[in-house]
Amino acid sequence: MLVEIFITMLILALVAAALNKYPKISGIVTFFASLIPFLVVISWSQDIGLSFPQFLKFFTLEKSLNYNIGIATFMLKITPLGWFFLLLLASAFPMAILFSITFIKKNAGGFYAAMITSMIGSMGILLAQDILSFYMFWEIMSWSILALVMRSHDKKAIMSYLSFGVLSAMLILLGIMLLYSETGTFVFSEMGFMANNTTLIALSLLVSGFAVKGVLVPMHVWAPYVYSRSEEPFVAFLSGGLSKLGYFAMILFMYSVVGISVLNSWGTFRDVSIFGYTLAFIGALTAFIGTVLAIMQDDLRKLLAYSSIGQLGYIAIGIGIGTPLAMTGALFQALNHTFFKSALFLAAGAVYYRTGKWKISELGGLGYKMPFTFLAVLFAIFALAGIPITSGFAAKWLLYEAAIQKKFLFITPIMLIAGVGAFLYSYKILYGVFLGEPRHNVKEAPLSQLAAMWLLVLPLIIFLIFPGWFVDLTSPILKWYGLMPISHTPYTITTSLAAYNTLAVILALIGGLILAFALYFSKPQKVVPHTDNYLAGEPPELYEHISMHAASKYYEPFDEVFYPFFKRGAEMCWMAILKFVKILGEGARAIYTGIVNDYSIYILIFFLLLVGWWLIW
Amino acid sequence: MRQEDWSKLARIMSKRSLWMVHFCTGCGAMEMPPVLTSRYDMERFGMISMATPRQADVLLVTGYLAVKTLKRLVQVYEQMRDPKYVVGFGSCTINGGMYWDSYNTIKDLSKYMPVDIYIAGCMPRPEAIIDAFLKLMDMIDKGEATGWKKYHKYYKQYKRNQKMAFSYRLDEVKDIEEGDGK
Amino acid sequence: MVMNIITSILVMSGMVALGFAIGMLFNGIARKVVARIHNRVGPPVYQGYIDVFKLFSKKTNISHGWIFDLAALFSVGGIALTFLFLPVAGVSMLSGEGDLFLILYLIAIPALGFALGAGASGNPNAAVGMMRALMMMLAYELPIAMVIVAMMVYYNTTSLAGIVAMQSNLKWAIGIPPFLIGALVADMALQGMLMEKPFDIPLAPHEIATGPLVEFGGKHLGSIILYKMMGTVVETTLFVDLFLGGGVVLNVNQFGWFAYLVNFIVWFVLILVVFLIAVIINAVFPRFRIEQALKFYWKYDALVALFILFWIFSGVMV
Amino acid sequence: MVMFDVPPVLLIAFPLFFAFLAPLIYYLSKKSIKFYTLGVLILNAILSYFLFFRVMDEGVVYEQLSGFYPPVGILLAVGYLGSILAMLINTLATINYVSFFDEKSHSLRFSMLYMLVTASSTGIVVTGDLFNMFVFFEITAVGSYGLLASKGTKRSYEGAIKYIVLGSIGSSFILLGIATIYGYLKTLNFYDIAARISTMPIEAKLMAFTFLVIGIGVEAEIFPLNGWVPDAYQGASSRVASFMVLGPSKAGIYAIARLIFTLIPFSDGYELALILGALTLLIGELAALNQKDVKRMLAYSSIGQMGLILIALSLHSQIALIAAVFLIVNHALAKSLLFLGSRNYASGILKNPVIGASIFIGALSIIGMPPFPGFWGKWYLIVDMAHNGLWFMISVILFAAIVEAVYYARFLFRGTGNEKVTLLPGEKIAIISLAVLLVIIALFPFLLYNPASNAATSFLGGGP
Repeated sequence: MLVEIFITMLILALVAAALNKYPKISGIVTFFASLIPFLVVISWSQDIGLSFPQFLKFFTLEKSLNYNIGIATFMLKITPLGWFFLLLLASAFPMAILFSITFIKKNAGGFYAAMITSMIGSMGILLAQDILSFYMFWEIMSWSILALVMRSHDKKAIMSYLSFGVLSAMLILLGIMLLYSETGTFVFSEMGFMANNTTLIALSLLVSGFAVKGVLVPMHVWAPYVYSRSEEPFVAFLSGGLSKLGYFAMILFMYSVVGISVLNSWGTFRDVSIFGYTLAFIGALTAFIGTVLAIMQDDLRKLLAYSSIGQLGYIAIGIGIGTPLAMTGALFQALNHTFFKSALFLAAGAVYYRTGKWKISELGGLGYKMPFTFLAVLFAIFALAGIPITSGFAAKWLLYEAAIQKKFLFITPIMLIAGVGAFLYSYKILYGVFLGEPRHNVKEAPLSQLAAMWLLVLPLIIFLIFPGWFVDLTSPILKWYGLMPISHTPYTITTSLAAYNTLAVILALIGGLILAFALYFSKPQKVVPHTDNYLAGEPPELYEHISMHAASKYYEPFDEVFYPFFKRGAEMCWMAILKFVKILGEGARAIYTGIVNDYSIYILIFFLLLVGWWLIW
Repeated sequence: MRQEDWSKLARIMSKRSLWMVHFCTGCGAMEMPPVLTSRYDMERFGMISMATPRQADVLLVTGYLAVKTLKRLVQVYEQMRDPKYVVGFGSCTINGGMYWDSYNTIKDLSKYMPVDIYIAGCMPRPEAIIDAFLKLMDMIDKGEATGWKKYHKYYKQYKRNQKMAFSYRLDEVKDIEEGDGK
Repeated sequence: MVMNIITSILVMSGMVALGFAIGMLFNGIARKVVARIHNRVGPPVYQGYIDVFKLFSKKTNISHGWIFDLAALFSVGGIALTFLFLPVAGVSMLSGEGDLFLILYLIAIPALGFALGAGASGNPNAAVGMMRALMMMLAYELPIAMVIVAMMVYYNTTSLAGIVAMQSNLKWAIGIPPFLIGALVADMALQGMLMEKPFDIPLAPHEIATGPLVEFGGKHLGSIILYKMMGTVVETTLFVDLFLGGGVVLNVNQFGWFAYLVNFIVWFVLILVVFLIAVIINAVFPRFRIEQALKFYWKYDALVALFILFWIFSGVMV
Repeated sequence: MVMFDVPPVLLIAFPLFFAFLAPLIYYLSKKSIKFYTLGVLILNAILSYFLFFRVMDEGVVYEQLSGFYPPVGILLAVGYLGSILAMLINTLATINYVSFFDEKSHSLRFSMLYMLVTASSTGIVVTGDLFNMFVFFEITAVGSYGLLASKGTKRSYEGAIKYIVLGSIGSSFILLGIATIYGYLKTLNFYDIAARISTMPIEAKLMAFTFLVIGIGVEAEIFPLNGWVPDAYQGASSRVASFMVLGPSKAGIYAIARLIFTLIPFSDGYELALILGALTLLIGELAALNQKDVKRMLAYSSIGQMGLILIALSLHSQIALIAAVFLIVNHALAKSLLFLGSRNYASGILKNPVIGASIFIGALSIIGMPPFPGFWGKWYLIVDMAHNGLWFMISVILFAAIVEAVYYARFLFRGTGNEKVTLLPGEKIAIISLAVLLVIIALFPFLLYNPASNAATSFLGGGP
């Protein structure tokens, strides 16, 4: 059955590619194909021990499958961890496709085919039970992304993606080869580890390879280019969905394959393994750096790219700490990030679809023109900044709690300040794009795009009120790792340090709003156009030719303060390495002088060398 | 009846917190600092000067007004929220003062917007200013300071006068007069 | 059960009303104190009530559309919400339901609503003011976050009510050497939080016409001013809860209603003192530029906070 | 399975015979010459299939020519690898010939040379006799000179002449090696030599080995001996270059394999091959990194691939040899695809989805992305290295792969450009069919795996 599903999706991908001439039809076909993984993951819900109702069982699927391709056997099996991440991807994927039905015009067939292929690869990764199939599906995912990146026609994007993709592939390959030579088997479950340095090196290589996908500093260099040059639906899926695969793989290899005991045997700090602590620290650093760089951007997509770098850092923190609290927080953050970041990228796409502009300083005042897009973005940004009006806060709260529980005195303030920095760029998006002076007379986004955005925002609101449901979702994973699920009711989470009651927050907010309404509607009001603004008494008609939108160089003082520290980034280091390799390449090219005499002399020298060798030997 | 009491209470309150936007055109502004600062502390009556007309109740016009300035002044006045009061400061706002024969200054401010109270003198002493504000306060208390209502009532005429002031050429003026006649 | 809910709702609404009342009073007191320092008479202490009443009694109110109105709603509603999650004089209304992190994020709700309204007005001054306000926030959050984390680790709880409970019987945090310094750091941060000079950069009336407030008037301005006044109470109370034991001097179980009375008086005096310190600094200082403020907080204030962190770190190092 | 037991000699005799018959056809009708050639090639390809299946059924096929018994007479010995390569060369030569179809001046000489080179390269992989191999090498070389020069531009002549010089040096070295061996053993039969090589004095053995390595290395594009490669490939037309990649170079690498496995197997030989392979790989990839001209870049890249194959051979273990077979096939398919596409690199994916996808697949396969054959090659190679714990070599290979990715990224980026360079329909057909072959091997890798494992076993056993 599973094989049939893979094959069906492949066939649908070919169909979509064949319908290249008719973008809309091809998109609809792909949309139906994209629903398959979601039905699959829902059908599996009972097999991993969740009490989902029976009628949600669309397919009867085997839990594990060994598929022999003649020279190797793919071992696929559904695990709670894989199920959870598959849920994230499978729910973000259809939205991206739904959005692109109206968005993608040119050469849509190739786009949809590549999207489905990347989804197939991701499903394979999440189900893989042995190294070979893991690596194979990983690369399939990776190059189908490459195919999508190539549509951007952008040199920097393509080159940085392919180089970093292959770099990560090679790191992973080296790592798994080390593991293989250590254990002599390809199957995860048969790998028994002793804690020696080989395993440590292998794990470090693997994690740094996965860090490329889940953009962690200093492997994040490719992301801003790719995120900011490619088509929005794809970027939404890449940032929202596929970047999670890196973190899935980290959890898989750190906690399932190698195991917490081995991690701890390399030394612990406040009974968190040093390895995990390092990862957590890198995560905190990523969160901070991504945030600061996001504040400095003016291109909407670049800003979102850096912000997603910053938000993904939190997941790494949770994975690194690795307590039940931290794990739940990391998974929760992963879920939130999937939904709000996809929604934000799609909204950016919708704005572009209507206005044809990317620069924040050139947009403005769309809030009244595209109210529903604005509201979707508002909720997504609440989730991003962790305002307790969406579920975004609960995740960050769990991570803070976990860090305090372990008495991490230096990671927590960095997390907090990164969280505050998120307010800054969030407001930059809100003001620069949706508030301020209306400069574009545009319609609201098309219905399909709105539907995609709102369906992505909805879970954020649901999990705000019932974070306990989310904890129920993750409890199989924690059980699977032998961790204790954190204590909770549908709307409260209790830790050893404090409790968080979402219902109280909501009710109190409602009460406060009632009070405010009572004050507010005491008086009538009249609405004036934005041109009727106080500008030291200048009549507005004198300002027709001048923009009153202050969004260009919005945080200029901030940039002035921070630019000196971020002038020399990770990118420069990578460029220096590349330059060095290019110098080597020049040397290699210098060998081929193109003069035949030299070549003959090479042969002679070679002959003499060989003879010399024999003589010595 | 209750509405009466309510508006009376409102009048009492608003007379005790007059926020003024200080439209400083001429030399008259010289006299404001002593009024604001520790010599004759104006804040003891709850008066402070605000930065924008949106927040202000009193428009204080200190000194002469060129035509261009008037344009801005009208803009500021219309951006204020009702109830709002205008204080003409110095003889320039009454009859042009020492600019009485200038070709591009406004002679009589009350032609262009309802002035609730004038302060005579070139230039008036701080005591006079304080006195004027106190008078304005009990005018508000009695409900006599109704300039903003007048502005709504005779809006067309005020606009016409303003247009005539802004227009440079005689034929424009004629057009406006005829247009108003019809 | 139902009675409990009703009584608690009544208590909470009473506390919120009290909070607003105290906020308006503080406004008057501050103006009076500043006037005295300037050797003026100054307005009566009840000036705050008059201003708010006047603003809400304006005849016409000019709005810039529904996003602009969000400001009024979210600022008042959000600040009341935040106040409910603080333990006030030992009365923990909802502070059992959330913790310090929640409060730190709840304070952002009114600020964000306010920011939405200011941005929606489309006035460049408002945008510049919001930029400055957010950068101020980033600036002073770093030291105060460090101090708060240090306290959480020291008291091994993240709940503010827990921290207050640990300081009962006058074992105030300010008595502990690292947190004495921490209190100074946090007071500097408080200066920025309350937007008093030298950190009143966001609404600099003479540069950018009161920044975000430029388009607000009438009831909108009334709501915002209510938010600012309540904000002073919330922030000073946060400070008092963190460092001065939340003003709890008598044990409620021991003395009953009398204890409540005394605690409330002590709490009021403490927040007044904390507030007056800020006001007095405000009265005698000029204004920083924004990048100067950022550098001040991130260089000097944060360095001291880092020192405190190391101090605590050496303490809890195992 | 097998229709009739096709004698291996047919594979060589057919095209040779028809090649020399070609002038007659040309004389009869100028038009039909290309169809004639195509027909001959297809026939040959079919024969090679039969031969392949025959070998698969009944193992190694020996055939002695001209009545004399070996070691005196000439022996043809078609092993598994030989049959695979024969099939590969003939099939790809046929496909590649399609791309020449609508050549304006489609001359007689060209067809003859094409058939000659195909025949002789096939001969190299099916022969069991050293001197015979040398003869075929000569024919291949001479034909290649002609083909490389056939474009008629200054650059092509330049490249061809360089090849002539180096090639003749190489041939003379081969001849020297053969002379050395013959002088001592009085035989030229592979198996005879392999059996009695130990009786040779060690110096002579080493000298013979040296001579042969240098001589064959020139054909097989091994590092210090491959100076002709960039210029020749750059000068030649893209289609000839792709033919060179799939034909003579593969024959050369096969000859190297025969040399170090069958003929003179000894440990230092493997060591030498490993070092040479690593050098060739690194130098090739690094030189390609900064290369602007696409054909030259591909030439350097194919040098690197040769190095990779040589490394795989030098490990002389079952898995490594399977890897070598995968790499050879992958290189022959993908690199000739890329060479064919290199005329079209300027227009690309978005201009022409099908061609673009094919070129994309080719590049992926060369970089070694799964599930394409290149991946299996690298995978088995690295697995075997992990067995032997050659971590340094592994990191060298991975580093080379990253460098490869960087310049193929540039190649692909150019592929998204907008210049309009139209392909001839023949070229399109060739490219697409090559891509299809790649995809087939990707989907059913065991098609190649089982013969490859047989080949590995027989090679390790000293057989062909």
